[in-house]
Amino acid sequence: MSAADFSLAGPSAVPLVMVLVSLVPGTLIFFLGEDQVRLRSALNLSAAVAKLGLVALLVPAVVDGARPEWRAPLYPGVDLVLRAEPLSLLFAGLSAVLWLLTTVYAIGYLERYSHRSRFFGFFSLCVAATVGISFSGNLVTFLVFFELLTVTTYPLVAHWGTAEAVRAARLYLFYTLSGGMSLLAGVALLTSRAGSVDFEAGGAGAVRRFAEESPGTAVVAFGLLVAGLGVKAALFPLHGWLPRAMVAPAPVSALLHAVAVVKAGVFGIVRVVHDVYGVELARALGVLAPLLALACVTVVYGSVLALRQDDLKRRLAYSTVSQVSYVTLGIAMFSEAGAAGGLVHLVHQGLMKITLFFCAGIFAELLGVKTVSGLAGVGRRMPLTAAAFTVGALGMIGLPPVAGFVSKWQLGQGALDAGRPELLGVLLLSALLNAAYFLPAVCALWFGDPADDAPEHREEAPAALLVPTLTTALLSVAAGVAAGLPYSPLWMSQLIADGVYPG
Amino acid sequence: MSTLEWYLWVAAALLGLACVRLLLARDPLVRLIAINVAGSGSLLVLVALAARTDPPDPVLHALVLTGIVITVAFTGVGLVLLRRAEEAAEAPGEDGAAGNGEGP
Amino acid sequence: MSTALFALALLYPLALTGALALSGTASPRRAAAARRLLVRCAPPAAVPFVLLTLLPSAGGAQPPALALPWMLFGTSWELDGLARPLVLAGALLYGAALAATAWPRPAPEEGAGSAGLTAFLLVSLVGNMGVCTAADAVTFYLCFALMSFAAYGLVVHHRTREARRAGRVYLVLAVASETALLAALLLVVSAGGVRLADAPAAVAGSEHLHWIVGLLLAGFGVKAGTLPLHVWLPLAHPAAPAAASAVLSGAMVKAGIVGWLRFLPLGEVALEGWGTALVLLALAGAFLAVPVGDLQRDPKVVLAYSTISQMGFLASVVGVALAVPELAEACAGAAVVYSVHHGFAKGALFLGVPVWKHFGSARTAPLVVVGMAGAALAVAGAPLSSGAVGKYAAKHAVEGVTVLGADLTQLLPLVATGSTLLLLRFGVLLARADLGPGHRPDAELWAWLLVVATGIAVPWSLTRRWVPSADLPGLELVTLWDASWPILLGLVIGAAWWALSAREALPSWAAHPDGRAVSPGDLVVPEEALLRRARRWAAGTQERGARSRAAAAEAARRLRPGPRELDAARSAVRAVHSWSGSGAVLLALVALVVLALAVAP
Amino acid sequence: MNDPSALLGLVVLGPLALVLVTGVLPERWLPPVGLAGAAGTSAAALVLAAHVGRSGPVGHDLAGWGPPLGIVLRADGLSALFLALTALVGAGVTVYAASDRAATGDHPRFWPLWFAVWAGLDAVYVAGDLFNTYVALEVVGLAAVGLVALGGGPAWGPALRYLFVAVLGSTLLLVAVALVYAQAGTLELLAAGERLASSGWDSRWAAVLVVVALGLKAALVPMHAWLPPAHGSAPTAVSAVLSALVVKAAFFVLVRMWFWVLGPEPVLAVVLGLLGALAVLWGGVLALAQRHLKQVVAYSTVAQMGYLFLLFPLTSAAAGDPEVLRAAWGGTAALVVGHGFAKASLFLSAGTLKSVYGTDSLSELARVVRPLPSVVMGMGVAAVTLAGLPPSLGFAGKWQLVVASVGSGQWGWAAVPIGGGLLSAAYLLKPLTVMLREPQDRARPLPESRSASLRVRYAPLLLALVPLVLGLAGPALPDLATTGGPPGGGP
Repeated sequence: MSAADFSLAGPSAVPLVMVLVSLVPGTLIFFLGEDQVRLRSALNLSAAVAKLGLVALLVPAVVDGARPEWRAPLYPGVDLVLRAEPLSLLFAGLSAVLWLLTTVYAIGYLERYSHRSRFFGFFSLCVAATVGISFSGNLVTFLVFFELLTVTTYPLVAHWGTAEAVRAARLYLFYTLSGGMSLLAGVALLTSRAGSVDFEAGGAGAVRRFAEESPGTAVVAFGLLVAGLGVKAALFPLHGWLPRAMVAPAPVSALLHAVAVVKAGVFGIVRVVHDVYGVELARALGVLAPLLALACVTVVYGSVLALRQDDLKRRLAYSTVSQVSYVTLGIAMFSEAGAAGGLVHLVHQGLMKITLFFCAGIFAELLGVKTVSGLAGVGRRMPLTAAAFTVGALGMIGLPPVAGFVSKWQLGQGALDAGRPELLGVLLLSALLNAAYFLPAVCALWFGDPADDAPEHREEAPAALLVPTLTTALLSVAAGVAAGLPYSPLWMSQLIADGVYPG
Repeated sequence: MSTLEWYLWVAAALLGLACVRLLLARDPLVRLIAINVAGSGSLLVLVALAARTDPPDPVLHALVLTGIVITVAFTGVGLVLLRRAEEAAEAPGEDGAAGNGEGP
Repeated sequence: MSTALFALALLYPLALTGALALSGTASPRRAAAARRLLVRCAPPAAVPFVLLTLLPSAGGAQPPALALPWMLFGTSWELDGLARPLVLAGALLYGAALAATAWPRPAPEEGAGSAGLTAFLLVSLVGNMGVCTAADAVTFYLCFALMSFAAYGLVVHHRTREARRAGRVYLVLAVASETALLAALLLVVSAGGVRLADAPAAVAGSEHLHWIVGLLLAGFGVKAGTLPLHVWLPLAHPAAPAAASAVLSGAMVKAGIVGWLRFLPLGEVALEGWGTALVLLALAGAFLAVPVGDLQRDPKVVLAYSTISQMGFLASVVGVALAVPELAEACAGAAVVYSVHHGFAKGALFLGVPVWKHFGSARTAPLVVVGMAGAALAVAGAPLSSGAVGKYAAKHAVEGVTVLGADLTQLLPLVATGSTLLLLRFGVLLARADLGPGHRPDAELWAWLLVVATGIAVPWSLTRRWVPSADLPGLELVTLWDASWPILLGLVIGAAWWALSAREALPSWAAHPDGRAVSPGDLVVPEEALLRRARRWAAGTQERGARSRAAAAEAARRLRPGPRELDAARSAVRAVHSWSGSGAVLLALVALVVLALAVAP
Repeated sequence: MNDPSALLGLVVLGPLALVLVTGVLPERWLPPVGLAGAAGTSAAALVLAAHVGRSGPVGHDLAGWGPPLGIVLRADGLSALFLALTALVGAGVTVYAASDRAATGDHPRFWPLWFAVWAGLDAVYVAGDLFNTYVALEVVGLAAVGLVALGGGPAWGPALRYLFVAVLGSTLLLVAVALVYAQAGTLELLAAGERLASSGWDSRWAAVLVVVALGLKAALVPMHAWLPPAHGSAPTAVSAVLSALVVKAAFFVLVRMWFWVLGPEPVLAVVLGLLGALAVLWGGVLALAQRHLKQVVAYSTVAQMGYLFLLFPLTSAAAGDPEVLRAAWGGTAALVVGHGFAKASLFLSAGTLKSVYGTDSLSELARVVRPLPSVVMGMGVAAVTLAGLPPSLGFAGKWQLVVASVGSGQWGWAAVPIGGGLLSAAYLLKPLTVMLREPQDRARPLPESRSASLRVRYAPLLLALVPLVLGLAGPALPDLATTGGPPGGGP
């Protein structure tokens, strides 16, 4: 491990270190005793901070064009490639920030419960897989880490061990494994015909040649890839597992929805459309239109179903199903502004949705409030948590100055640039539906009169739960207000989108 | 058809019939006997093959001897196991889930 | 210097609101003290805005502006000719409203509640002023959203059942208007109108012109209370505290007009169809509001309908500007002047309601009566009052325009008659209302007096100096008569009405109107009934869906193999796995393979 | 010891010597001696394998006697792979057996029988000629029957059935060897292969005999019924060895005969492929239906063996394309090694649970309040390899098989590893959820009847981790498997 290995250009071990930073503590934590809380927390937090520092170190270098890459032979004819690109830093940055905050939250949340070493071990492995996904340089590496994510999230969903949790976890595993099957078939088909597919900004050359020879097989491969990724990205027919997985503890729901799983699926779709096929080829093959239609259906379907759920976490789950498809919508729109909007929403939705889940966790854990109707008058008893929930909710609706507005405005412009005003209609319909299921909750929170037996005194959540919640709420507002600053999520997304759409 | 081919066909028929009987027999003792018949059938094939050259091929004869040794060894072990299996089947209380080899 | 003042003006109220919110985290005792202090220094928040407008901008000096390129997509504000008068009027009104709620010595019965009210007032102040001075589409939308949602806080302040219902109606319409506006602004921006200055030209040139104009009319129509979208006004005003409804009617409603003046392609392209439709709707709103308003029992609802009627008048002027591009310049000036006048007059009336209740009986009674009468006369457009300025400018701007054959300049004065009738009803209701215990004169009174005084002086002076396109009414006899005959007509009708009802000649619902004939918010009642039926139907389909799913699950359960089938399967497997069973299968397989090999080449 | 050819002899004669030693020693000395012997043998095997990996196949005529009568020992890439697998898994199981008497059926004769099996296995892998292969296979068969019988009363029936299968297999193999000798005139593997290829002899019937004989011993589907009762009722260490190693010896001999001696037979290859696919399906479905943990693991063996038989159709369809051949051989090698380790680990875990809680019935195990965390983790990690999830060898094998089948244009075979992965995940998930789930009725918790020592609790986890790490070993495995590849059929 000479110093040259840590250079920021060409072959270097930095991306590998990024993955190991959460892999090593993860494996160590498994062997810690249940009561070694301080050691485990120290290990976890130091790893999270280290990862955050590394991402911060990498961002300026990568933006200036450096592409540190680590390559090792994996299977015959295929390499394990980890490469740092702006897109990977966008996703890795999001998961690094939210991993730190979710760890703090989880430490506070699971204080009175058992199996914590198992939880934090798998939690770190999960983030290692997520970072592996974001840094993967070719399709096979992406597939390896994508399946690793499935394996490591199963025990988290089944963490409580109740019959319902185990059943939900089994359904989750069934969905994601069959998704993995379809993805494996697609990747194998592409790799065997077009060679080891490395990600290139405008789409891999080998894939373009392969698509010219046999467009039919290329479309089949695209279908297999998107079907496999669609399960985790909760696209319309494949989203069944997400609401059922709400049985997991709040930090896991936060992880599933905002940090890792759903984002990995959508990130995969971005990779396939942008860096494997390239946008022009995807359009030429005519695969963008069905993807766009599917995204529109999911956007509206998710919102409509969210309207009918009274359980708070299930409503948030269906809202995620809808919101995540904004990203797919942006990507499939075939316009630079739309792509930037989709990418920035990947980050903004993460920040806002994790705030909402943290609040839902606090409401459920301290007040025992699990339904939206139960939120009446909670604002007076927990003003700070309620404020965070309000910021998240207003952001989801897309009201300035919270981050949600920025991505919705960008997507709107993208839709008009692409000459598809009807997409703007879909976006606004979804925004109306979002308002329909979030505003009553916010109004009940602040202006509703509490149930008569509910105590009146203020009882804020303990710091370990409250601080992460407020931080993510502030981040959501900051990402919106300071959207113009360099290195802001919007700035990075526009940089990436500019790379994808030549000229 | 020369005598060599005649013996080859007889041996093959013997081996085939013994195998069918072995596979379809329900009683373990019948199977044990069928094994020996099949063994001798296979050895007859070897002897017939050896007899093609004059003097007969010593290597094949060595194979025949080994074949005999192995069949005898297996038959011995088989008989001991047969006895123990029947004792186990009679003795109640054993959770003979696997029973006398008929288990699923 | 002007940018610093602009930043201070925007930041000070937000800082105060933030402090008010954070003060909640301290211990209850310290929090209450901190809140009282913060509320005390809320009213001066309006001062920076007033100073901003009074900055000497003579000699083409760059108008005061503020640009934050790093915020959102680059936010920028600029105090241009159109914004200046409105900001001045709005700031004064907000200042008075804040003073009325914050400074009175014996805190009114809400007590701690006033902190929440002050916070929402401050936020809506920033939002409102931001809307007037926004220089690009994103900032406009940001401030418009800020103002709309802060207003919700004002409407549901008392948390009574009516307040919550008014809040719900307001919210639904506000969200709808936000969505329509977002679509319109996106279309405008994609047509190239990022900066508001070149928005009208961009809209005129865009191929989605009709979509944009339709969305703008609907989006801002909700705020400006034009006919079908006005239902929230009569519900919101009685529910909100007096100071809040003063601000709502006085300043926030004007945001709709500002939006139209900024974005609609006035003077760029002649839109006959849209213009005429807007004028018709506006006039219908102006005239229909009068009978409905007269049948109400709550003075604030009457005032609300008067606002709807006055905003109808304003909307018709904008409609004319839309239809006839040549008159656009004059109409815009007239609209601004009229907005300023209406802001002061209606604000004074709304603030006057509690003032009359607290000071109507004591020594200050005559002062209050004179003030209220003056404000009422201004609303009706009496000569020498600010109303005259507004109406004259409007009438002069729409010279010679006929709609469906009727000459507009004849119709507009009739609106004055309607207002007179409404204000008579308001006066009667106030007179009959029982007065509370006399208060010693305090900030509430002085704030009200400030609004009445500025209401008289400011419109005259700022029209001459800041709005060149609108000209002032002279003192000749003919203009005086033009201003006063509608009022006299209104008085005559009022007197006749009073006489008839005294002799029981009128049907009871007309004689003693008690608000039941047409309940406030007229159209909303049938709409809510429709909504309830839709919700019941949806619940029905959901429940039917649940029943059918349960039936399907039941059928599936019967299909699944029961214990009998399982045992059969298990014994079958055991048979195949027995020695002879598997032997037979093996033999069959070998036979097949041998056959295949024999056949194969 | 530096002379590799001496290692060839040591690898076979070492364990044979140990058979005698452990047969004689009093019971107290058996575990330590066993451990030392296992360490020595596996070290020799690993050194040999490394040597072959570095510098290609090694040959040696035992005691200087030439081919017609002497015993020729030869180790190429494939045998090195199987030797290494046997060494590592054997050592792991021996450590486990030495620390837990129950695992050896509580019978001192476990050790001699176990070393006899080990010697037989090594002999099969390094045998250079057909006759030695046959004899070595019989030694393994007989010792294995003995080992199964150690399981006491319930194991005698299955042991008897296993004996019949072994004998039938050996008889048919003997006839096949005789036919080959009659045609080729020599028993030496490579020479016989060349002569048969050159003489253009129609080897179809000999191939059928070999397939049936070795299919019986390798429990290929219609001939699999003997395996679950035998492996299920045998003691823990025995069932681990049988499933992980003994079954693979038969597969090894089939591969030797198929590629080195008889030459590929296209029609029969397709039949083998179909039987493999049927095995994956049938084994999986039955594993799902089982109510006892050891039976689930036993049927999982039947299912996982199915994957290996895809090698034949893929190589015969490859028509010499080196890319596809390399992927097929690499995939099969990865699956063989991955399955070896994972299956041994799973059986040891099941054994530990049975010895600690006294039962392996899933409904009873559900009443366990706090299952041993390391054992559950071991089962989880083993399940990852068996289900073919990254980064395990299972996934590497699955990936290469899919690439081979897509590359050779026969998409159908790709469905077997892909679908099989899901099915194995399903039947491995059942016992895992029983362990992960909080017990419903806390009133009747299942007590821990015996405490398990540290080695017993962590051995399964260590064995399961090896294929996980090897998964990232890159092209090391495929290269080893294909050094000194078969004449026509190799890359």
